[in-house]
Amino acid sequence: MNITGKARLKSPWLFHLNTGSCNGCDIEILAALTPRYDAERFGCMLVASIRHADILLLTGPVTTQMHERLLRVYEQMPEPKAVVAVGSCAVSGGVYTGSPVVDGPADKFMPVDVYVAGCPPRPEAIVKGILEALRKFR
Amino acid sequence: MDARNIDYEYSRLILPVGPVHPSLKEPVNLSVTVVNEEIVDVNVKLNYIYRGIEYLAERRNIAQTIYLVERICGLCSQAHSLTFIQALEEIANIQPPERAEFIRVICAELERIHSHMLLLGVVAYDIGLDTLFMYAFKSRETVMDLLEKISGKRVHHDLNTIGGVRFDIDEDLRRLIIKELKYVKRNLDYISEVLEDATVENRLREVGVLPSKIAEELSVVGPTARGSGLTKDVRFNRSYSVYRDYKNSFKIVVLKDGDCLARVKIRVLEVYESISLIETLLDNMPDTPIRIGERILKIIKRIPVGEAISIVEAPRGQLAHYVYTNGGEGLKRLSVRTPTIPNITAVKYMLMHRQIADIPVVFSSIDPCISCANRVTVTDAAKNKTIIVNLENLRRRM
Amino acid sequence: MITGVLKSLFKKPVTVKYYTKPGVHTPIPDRFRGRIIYDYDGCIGCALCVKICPAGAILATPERKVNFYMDRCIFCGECAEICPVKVISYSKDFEITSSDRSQLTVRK
Amino acid sequence: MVELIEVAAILAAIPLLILVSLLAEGLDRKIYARMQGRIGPPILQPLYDLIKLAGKERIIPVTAKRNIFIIAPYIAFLFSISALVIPAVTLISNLNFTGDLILIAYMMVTVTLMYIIGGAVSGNPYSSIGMSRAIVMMLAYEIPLLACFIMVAVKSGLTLGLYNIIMVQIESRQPLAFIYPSIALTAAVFLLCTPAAAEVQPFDIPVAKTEIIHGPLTEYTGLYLALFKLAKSNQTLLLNILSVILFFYPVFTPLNSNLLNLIIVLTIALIIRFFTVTIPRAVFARLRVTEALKLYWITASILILSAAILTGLGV
Repeated sequence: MNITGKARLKSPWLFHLNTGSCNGCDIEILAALTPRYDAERFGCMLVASIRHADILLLTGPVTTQMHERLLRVYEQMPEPKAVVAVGSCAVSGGVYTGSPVVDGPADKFMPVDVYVAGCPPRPEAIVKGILEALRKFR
Repeated sequence: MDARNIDYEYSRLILPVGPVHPSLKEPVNLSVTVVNEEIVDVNVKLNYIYRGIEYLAERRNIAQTIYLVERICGLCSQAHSLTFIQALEEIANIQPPERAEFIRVICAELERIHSHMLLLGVVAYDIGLDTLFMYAFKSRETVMDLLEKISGKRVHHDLNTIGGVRFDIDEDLRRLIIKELKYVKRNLDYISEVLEDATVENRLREVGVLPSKIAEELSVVGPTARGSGLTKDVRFNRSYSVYRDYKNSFKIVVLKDGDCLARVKIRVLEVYESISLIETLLDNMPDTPIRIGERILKIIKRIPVGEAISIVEAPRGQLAHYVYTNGGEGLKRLSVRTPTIPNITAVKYMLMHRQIADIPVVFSSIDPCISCANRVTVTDAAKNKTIIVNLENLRRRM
Repeated sequence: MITGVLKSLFKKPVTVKYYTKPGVHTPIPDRFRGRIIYDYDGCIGCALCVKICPAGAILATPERKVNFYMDRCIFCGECAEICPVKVISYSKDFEITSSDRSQLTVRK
Repeated sequence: MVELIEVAAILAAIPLLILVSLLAEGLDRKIYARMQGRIGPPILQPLYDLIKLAGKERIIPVTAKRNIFIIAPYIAFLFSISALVIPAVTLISNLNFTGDLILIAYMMVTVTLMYIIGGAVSGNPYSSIGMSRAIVMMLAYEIPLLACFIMVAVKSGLTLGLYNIIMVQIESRQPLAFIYPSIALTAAVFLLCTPAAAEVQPFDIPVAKTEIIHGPLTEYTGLYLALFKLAKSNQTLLLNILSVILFFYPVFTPLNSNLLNLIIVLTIALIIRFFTVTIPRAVFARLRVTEALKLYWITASILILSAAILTGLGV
């Protein structure tokens, strides 16, 4: 493993995109950054611009409205990149499966690297998912 | 954010805030027209996360719909399921045991606390004071722990069921809640002290002023209305459940200023009220069973055709569910009116002639919950066409 | 504000050392609902859980047993409650993460 | 007359100084996290971020003016590191050339200018708002900052060399800020300008995360972003070192071209950084751009004017 690879494992910058989630997972992602769980121990940082991100945290079952926007955000992300689907609706559609306005789950039309199940997952599980996604960068 | 549509003439810039924007946790589009950092026009566009929950509810059985309705919103999940269950119980003429009602309301109040704490954190984050955001979340975790201990889940509690609740608050838990709420109160004292800081006040005072006359015209609800001097609280005006008997254990907090600081302070004061209400309720819990002994699949079979409207004070304001059962385990119609819909109309008024710097904080101060609000779009799947229901139609529909 | 900030500078951080210290995490309450534990042999195949599952996460198999798709599960706990022979229970395993969705299914 | 040893010192100093400025930033983030009651990132975190960013894909948006978009971060980085090398080498090897203070001021302005230009050409509405805010902020704090340099130069016998300013302090056996009340006022203005130049709260107006995403840097990716970030952290360290050299030079240290000197100055610079960068970042909410402008133009100019009047009176 070269130096760049090692550094990548130590500084995952996150970008969070809500594609129709109920807010639960979004709040748990925020909670994962706060003192109790402190994801910044692993170098995680919630960045504001997708151009700076390494990992896309995806919540929600991807509604028709957000479908195209999700793909656009994904394309704007610089390589190497990883996608973590947080919560049952992002992973598989969850309770919203069967709705005519839901296009998801996301892995139908874009690569998803790690699935974190739970409705919503505990912040610790989200941290675990992020660290698991880092394996892709090795 | 299509690059071709953006007007590059500097003096008049149309700034697309959202649907993907760091200060918004949920997709919503505010099309803000800016002239030299001053806002001259705002257009709010919703429906990015319209998921068709009402459509799904009409195609599932009631036992499944209880959990679907809870997932309308992750922050008012208890309020949503409480509203829905109350409507169903009215139709089926089921009286839940008294202890169940106590537990429901205690959880609803705990949820109000954590939702208000979240707002404090988000407003602090929007004005660039990350430390306060961290402190607010630190004390919020205590409340989340309590809810997890009661129901097993942090966000969606899956607590309510027709004819009672699924989890009991036993003696140990009761003592723990009282102890932990004291800790929350101490942290809250500190947070309200910080709100008096000069730089914090500077960003909040006189920002996004909503005079009570305009507030009444726009029919805003919840803390937004109470921040503008309107005495609007469903718990008081149209009491339900145990609030009927414990009206005097809490009071409505009303502030006159109508600015962001008032709206934020309302939240802090309401948390104190909620804590004292929870303590009273915990002391007076009756010793009855927590649910009627019938299985849920049997109960839903005997729910007759009927309709009911149930209104509850969610953390963000008045939340109403209209439920129309079809007599065969399912629903013919579910309609949800959430507090964010009237409140979001006030945003345009509040933002006019302010600076760009005020957009996030004004928008956060009404505590928007877009995942709730997106039930205004009705999609007719069979004909594949979308109608956006305006407020007037929505009132008629309710 | 400044006194509070300086005070917490010298206090012990409240962070729970999850992952950096193996086995450490915030306490999990008794009612927590994690990955489902399914007693395959005890199942009588009544499919009540399939009927009640709000998310459609439980599907019946040709052998008159069921599969639990944890990737769709919303952890409401109704299936464990309704099961007449109590073969479904919830573990305290909350780290339900995988890079392969099929790993998230509970079969036997 | 630059000797061989000085060239060697300069070359050795560059990677070392980059490391130091990153470490200072890491320390800042760690303390900031501890103030919020959490553990925080490792101290080497900015270094990891930098290496990772350097290895990432570089995207140049179609709306951007390609050449300027690429050149701006390189120029910003080069100027920031050269500006940082001057005081460091002065401390190590008694480099003495007149006018280096002017050079430093010029380079610092150029770094900010590159930042603004980079935002202007990236073709993003948030970048252009960030750019206009950055211009306002530059007008706000650069003028008092330059006035501080002039005040120090006047008071230390009309010299514009760092070496001479150090010598004045050593000869009078007292830091400059303790000798003259006017310089003490100047020091206050200088310290007030530091958080604005470092772009931390309450003056992180050009990059305000929740308002305008990341200001001028919104479209920058990979190495370009890394260079801008490095330039910013170099500039912050430079301001901290300058505030030590100009106002609070540790007069008890011997000035005989050794590293000890630099280490002592760096330690004091880090302490100053704690008070001027870390604490404001933790306790203040972000100001609006007009308020920041008012603060600097009114408060800072009153202070600097009274300092000038005091100088005229000879105190």
